[in-house]
Amino acid sequence: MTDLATTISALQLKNPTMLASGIMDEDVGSMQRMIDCGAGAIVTKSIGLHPREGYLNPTVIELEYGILNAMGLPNPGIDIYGKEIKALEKTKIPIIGSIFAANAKDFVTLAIKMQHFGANAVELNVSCPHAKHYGLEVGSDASLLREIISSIKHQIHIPVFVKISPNIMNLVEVAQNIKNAQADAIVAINTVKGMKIDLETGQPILANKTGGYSGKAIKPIGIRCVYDIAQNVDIPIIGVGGITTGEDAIEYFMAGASAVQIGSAIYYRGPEVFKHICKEIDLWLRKHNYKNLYELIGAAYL
Amino acid sequence: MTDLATTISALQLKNPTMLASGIMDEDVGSMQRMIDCGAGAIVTKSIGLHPREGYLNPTVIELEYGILNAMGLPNPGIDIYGKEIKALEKTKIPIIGSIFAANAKDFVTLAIKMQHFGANAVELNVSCPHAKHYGLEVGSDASLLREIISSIKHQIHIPVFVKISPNIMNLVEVAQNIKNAQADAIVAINTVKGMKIDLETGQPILANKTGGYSGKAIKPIGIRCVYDIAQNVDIPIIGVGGITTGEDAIEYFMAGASAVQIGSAIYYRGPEVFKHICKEIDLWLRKHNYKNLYELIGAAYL
Amino acid sequence: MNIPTITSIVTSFNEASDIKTITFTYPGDVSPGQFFMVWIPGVDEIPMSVSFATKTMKGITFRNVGDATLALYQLKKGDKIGIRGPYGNGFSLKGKHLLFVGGGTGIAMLALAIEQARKKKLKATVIIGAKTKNQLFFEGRMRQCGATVLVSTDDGSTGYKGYASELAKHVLKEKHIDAIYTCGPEQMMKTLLLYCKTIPFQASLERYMKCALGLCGQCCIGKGLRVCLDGPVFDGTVLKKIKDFGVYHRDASGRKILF
Amino acid sequence: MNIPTITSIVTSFNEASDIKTITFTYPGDVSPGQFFMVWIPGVDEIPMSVSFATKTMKGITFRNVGDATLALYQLKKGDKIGIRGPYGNGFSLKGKHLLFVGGGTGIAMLALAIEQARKKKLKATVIIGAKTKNQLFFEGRMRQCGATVLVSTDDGSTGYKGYASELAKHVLKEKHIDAIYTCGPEQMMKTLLLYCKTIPFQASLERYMKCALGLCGQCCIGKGLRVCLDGPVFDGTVLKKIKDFGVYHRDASGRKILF
Ligand SMILES: Cc1cc2nc3c(=O)[nH]c(=O)nc-3n(C[C@H](O)[C@H](O)[C@H](O)COP(=O)(O)OP(=O)(O)OC[C@H]3O[C@@H](n4cnc5c(N)ncnc54)[C@H](O)[C@@H]3O)c2cc1C
Ligand SMILES: Cc1cc2nc3c(=O)[nH]c(=O)nc-3n(C[C@H](O)[C@H](O)[C@H](O)COP(=O)(O)OP(=O)(O)OC[C@H]3O[C@@H](n4cnc5c(N)ncnc54)[C@H](O)[C@@H]3O)c2cc1C
Ligand SMILES: Cc1cc2nc3c(=O)[nH]c(=O)nc-3n(C[C@H](O)[C@H](O)[C@H](O)COP(=O)(O)O)c2cc1C
Ligand SMILES: Cc1cc2nc3c(=O)[nH]c(=O)nc-3n(C[C@H](O)[C@H](O)[C@H](O)COP(=O)(O)O)c2cc1C
Ligand code: FES
Ligand code: FES
Repeated sequence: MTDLATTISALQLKNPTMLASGIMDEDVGSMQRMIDCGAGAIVTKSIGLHPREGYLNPTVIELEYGILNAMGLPNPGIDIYGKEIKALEKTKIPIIGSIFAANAKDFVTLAIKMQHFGANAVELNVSCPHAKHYGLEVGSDASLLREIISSIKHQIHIPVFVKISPNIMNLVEVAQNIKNAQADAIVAINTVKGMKIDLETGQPILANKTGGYSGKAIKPIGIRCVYDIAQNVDIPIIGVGGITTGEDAIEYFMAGASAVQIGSAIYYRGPEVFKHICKEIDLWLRKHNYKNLYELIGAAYL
Repeated sequence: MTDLATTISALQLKNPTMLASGIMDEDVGSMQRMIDCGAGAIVTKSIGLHPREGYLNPTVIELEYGILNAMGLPNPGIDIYGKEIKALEKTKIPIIGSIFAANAKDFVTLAIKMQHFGANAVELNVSCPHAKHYGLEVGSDASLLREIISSIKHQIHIPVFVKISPNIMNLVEVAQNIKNAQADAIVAINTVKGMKIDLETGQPILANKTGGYSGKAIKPIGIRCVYDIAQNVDIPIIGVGGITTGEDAIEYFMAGASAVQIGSAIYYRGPEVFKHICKEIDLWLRKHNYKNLYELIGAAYL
Repeated sequence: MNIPTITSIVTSFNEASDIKTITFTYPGDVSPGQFFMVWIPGVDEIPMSVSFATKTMKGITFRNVGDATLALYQLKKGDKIGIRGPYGNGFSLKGKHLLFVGGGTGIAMLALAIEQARKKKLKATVIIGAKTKNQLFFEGRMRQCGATVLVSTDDGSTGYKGYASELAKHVLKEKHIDAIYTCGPEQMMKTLLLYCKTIPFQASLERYMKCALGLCGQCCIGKGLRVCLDGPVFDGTVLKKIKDFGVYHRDASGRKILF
Repeated sequence: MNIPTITSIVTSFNEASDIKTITFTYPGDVSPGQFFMVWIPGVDEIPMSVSFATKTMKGITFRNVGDATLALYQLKKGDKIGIRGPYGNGFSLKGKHLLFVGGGTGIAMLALAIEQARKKKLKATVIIGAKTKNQLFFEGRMRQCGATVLVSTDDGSTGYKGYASELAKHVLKEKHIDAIYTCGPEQMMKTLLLYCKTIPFQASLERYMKCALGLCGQCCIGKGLRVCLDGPVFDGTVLKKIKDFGVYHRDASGRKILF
């Protein structure tokens, strides 16, 4: 094996494959399974202050070339979810607490609790494309976003990651703004706004009508976002979007990502996808005479 | 055959399949072939004031689930291109002149010339994702866009369509802005920003590095754009993005499009794609007891 | 693509008080124990075991317990629903004399397995448990396929008075049973698992489901076992290690709800 | 996916003044007359006829005329280029005695067709035309496969003095030719088409290419015939109806350029 270790801010990862937020991370058991399947880090589902049921079904469907979902940020609330994180206390794999809120005060409360429950970093979900008041509304308001990040940075000592959306125009500006507010890394990308209409009934299939598009089809969109940020802003990047194979991950590293997150590929290849991808990365590195990942990061623009 | 006729503002189309801008519309011959293959209307490639060579190759590649291009708006300039349009004088199919520029004055000049050369409408390309100063920079500047549209509307009598990008956040606002400025229709969507990196060389394959993603993979993105606009803004919409079959077109009609444009599918199914799609629409309408297209438009939100 | 296919109701039949079977055109093979995601446009999409299957037609049998099942209950011939699936693993039938224990609507998801066992000429003893007489269903259908059918009701209005698991305990004492298959209230199934000791045991679980694709994690039990994909049928050996089993499930928000 | 596959140069060989053949590993079948899109990372991607082909190896032969061909010219063994294709239709060889007329680098794209004709035991007369003696290439290779090779140079430095098309005119008078295949300067090919009257004729055209996928429309002639997909080889009957043929092509911006 080549050395698959990577670093994002203060976090050391034994391998660069992280579980993406919102997938197989409802409880300690599922997260433990993903760890056993080789994930190098776990991002929890996005957690808010209070319990939310999310939208009615259909919440997830598979399209021709990707997955479409509108879960509506279901979660049991930070206090209940805290127990799931605490139960992971003994794991050596970094646990990153994803949180969402509509304002800085709530974000700070959530971040403090996440740190208290044992999370090794927090990931701010300011990019959910289908949850009103949360998500994109927050991520596209530059001054609000700056306020949220700075407030959190003043209150906790674990790293703060910000997950952004491909649905914004001025991506590089937003990334610079995030960097200026002292965030420790950017996670790109969240899902792309999308919709599927059933022809027989004439109805959008998702109960929420619009949803977020993920999986294989969105990889070229994620790659360009990571590349554009990496080239213009000096901040670690975690790449997400359509990563299904080791080669997909390598494309993200070359674009400038220091680690990757994997979501929809669990549907395509099962939970063992983490092991598979690590093996494929290792094979590729060896075939191409690389000794470690670091040599690869940003190869496309350096 | 059911009645496939449709109307967009003053334009009467015998069928709703239009050739999308930038594909097989370099000269009168190609456009004539698309007409012979059944296109209900032709959009010219985007034309500027002066000749432009565009970017070096690679300018177009096929990805797993779509096409990625960065042509760089190559065109011979409006005066030379005018001859190609004039040569189409005798056709009964509407010819829509696509134009791009960086400011209102140039847009007006182009629009007046297009009308003079015989175009039946103009389509403002304010959404090219990879041409600096033109394209997206224009489309995301609300007051500039308003100024451009109003100025043109004061100077020509043929309808004015505005082609927008899925890469903007506040899609509905932009659409409302376009409607308020008296544009006659919105064309949605142009390509989605994307990139492909070659793993062996570590280089983005397109000479321009980033490009526009089109074809099958982007259909869910286009559908949601059309739906969101149709539901919120009272303006005719022409749907584009990933349309490859009659069923894809029907999904766009249900989302609220009055006509569709077809680009990448010429790669997937050849120039005969117009005839194929019309036949498939007809079959579907008959199977579902529709007499004409109008009954279908907006079915998903009405 | 894994999206609902629209089909229309062919028959709708009252099985018992508040319980109906609806059938619809939906071609393809199904393993007994698998389920569909049933979309009622504008209402909800819910998991439903396949209770009836021919090459071209399928059916589901359900109790009217809430919005979605009420909507299904009211559907008439020709009305449209969307179906995706079948999902899940289904039962694996092993041995010569099999005991099936269905509590409540549980018999709906066992029915195809029982008929399959009979087609394979296996001996099938079936216990159908219900709260009361007028909630019993599938008794006739199960007899028709040649199974030995025993009935229990909580109130003794017909058959054995008491829980289906208690009746099963008696059967286990009297007959040599090679394997047990069950679906019903989870505490009943848990009790049954205690009774069956070394006899192979498979139980079908119900959990709140969203994707049914093994992706969202909503339906997980134990160490990330996805009821929608790794289940809904689990072996007794697996269930014994899962502390959730018979203790709690989770609601749509992920909160634990004790049974 | 239709993206360049990276491969490395295996051999680079000087054919004549400013003309090289490079070979590289690239498996798959090719029809004589097809072309590749050759990506020189950081420089350009250009169309190049396949001039050499085995099951696993392919080659191209080109004149150094600009940025991209210069970059190709300077490549050494082991250097990387990207290849996609093969694209286009290729020739269809019909008849017993075939005449091939290659002007300039045109012989590069005819070479495989000539070798194929000889493999099929057809009689092949080949005219290689060049401006001057030191630009001639493939004479030996063509003789080796058993073709009758005639040479013309504009300056008479070797062989027939004059255009290849004029030499062809003589051949047509003397021999019974069943079909003519040509590649070279378009006016030469146009002249040749005039000479050949009713004899079946196929010419390979060059147009500025971008996608090579039949999508962008950059390479169109006549009524939207895509040289990259519907060509590059066209029948004389088609070419006679195309007013662009031998008259103009278009540059990267789409402006007409007279030949
Ligand atoms: C694999 C599987 C197979 C099933 N097969 C059958 C069957 O054959 N017959 C039958 O009558 N019932 C079956 N159920 C249960 C059935 O899905 C619920 O009764 C139904 O979802 C209730 O929906 P509602 O809107 O009518 O009720 P609600 O008022 O929404 O809720 C009533 C109960 O149903 C549960 N429920 C609601 N939505 C879901 C959901 N998406 N996933 C799981 N549970 C849900 C709730 O947790 C609640 O406890 C099955 C469940 C699962 C998981
Ligand atoms: C189907 C086809 C097969 C060809 N086969 C051969 C061959 O076997 N051997 C050979 O020497 N040449 C061949 N050519 C011509 C070759 O592609 C050009 O000589 C080459 O592109 C020049 O590139 P450059 O950057 O070196 O020159 P530049 O300085 O860029 O231009 C020189 C000339 O090449 C043309 N050219 C540049 N780029 C392209 C392009 N993308 N597509 C088409 N023409 C272009 C220009 O129009 C110009 O006239 C073929 C062309 C086509 C269309
Ligand atoms: C079912 C589902 C649920 C998701 N939930 C969340 C979430 O709660 N928070 C979040 O930040 N992203 C969420 N996402 C987005 C993913 O984390 C990821 O950014 C996206 O799916 C792209 O990666 P992929 O193509 O690997 O799936 C969800 C995605 C899916 C498919
Ligand atoms: C090769 C290529 C060139 C294009 N050129 C233009 C253009 O000049 N102007 C424009 O408005 N759109 C241009 N587009 C975008 C298309 O018109 C269309 O909006 C997009 O491709 C989505 O449709 P599709 O999926 O059917 O291809 C181009 C697309 C492609 C693939
Ligand atoms: S319902 Fe989503 S994983 Fe089972
Ligand atoms: S090069 Fe694009 S159509 Fe031929």
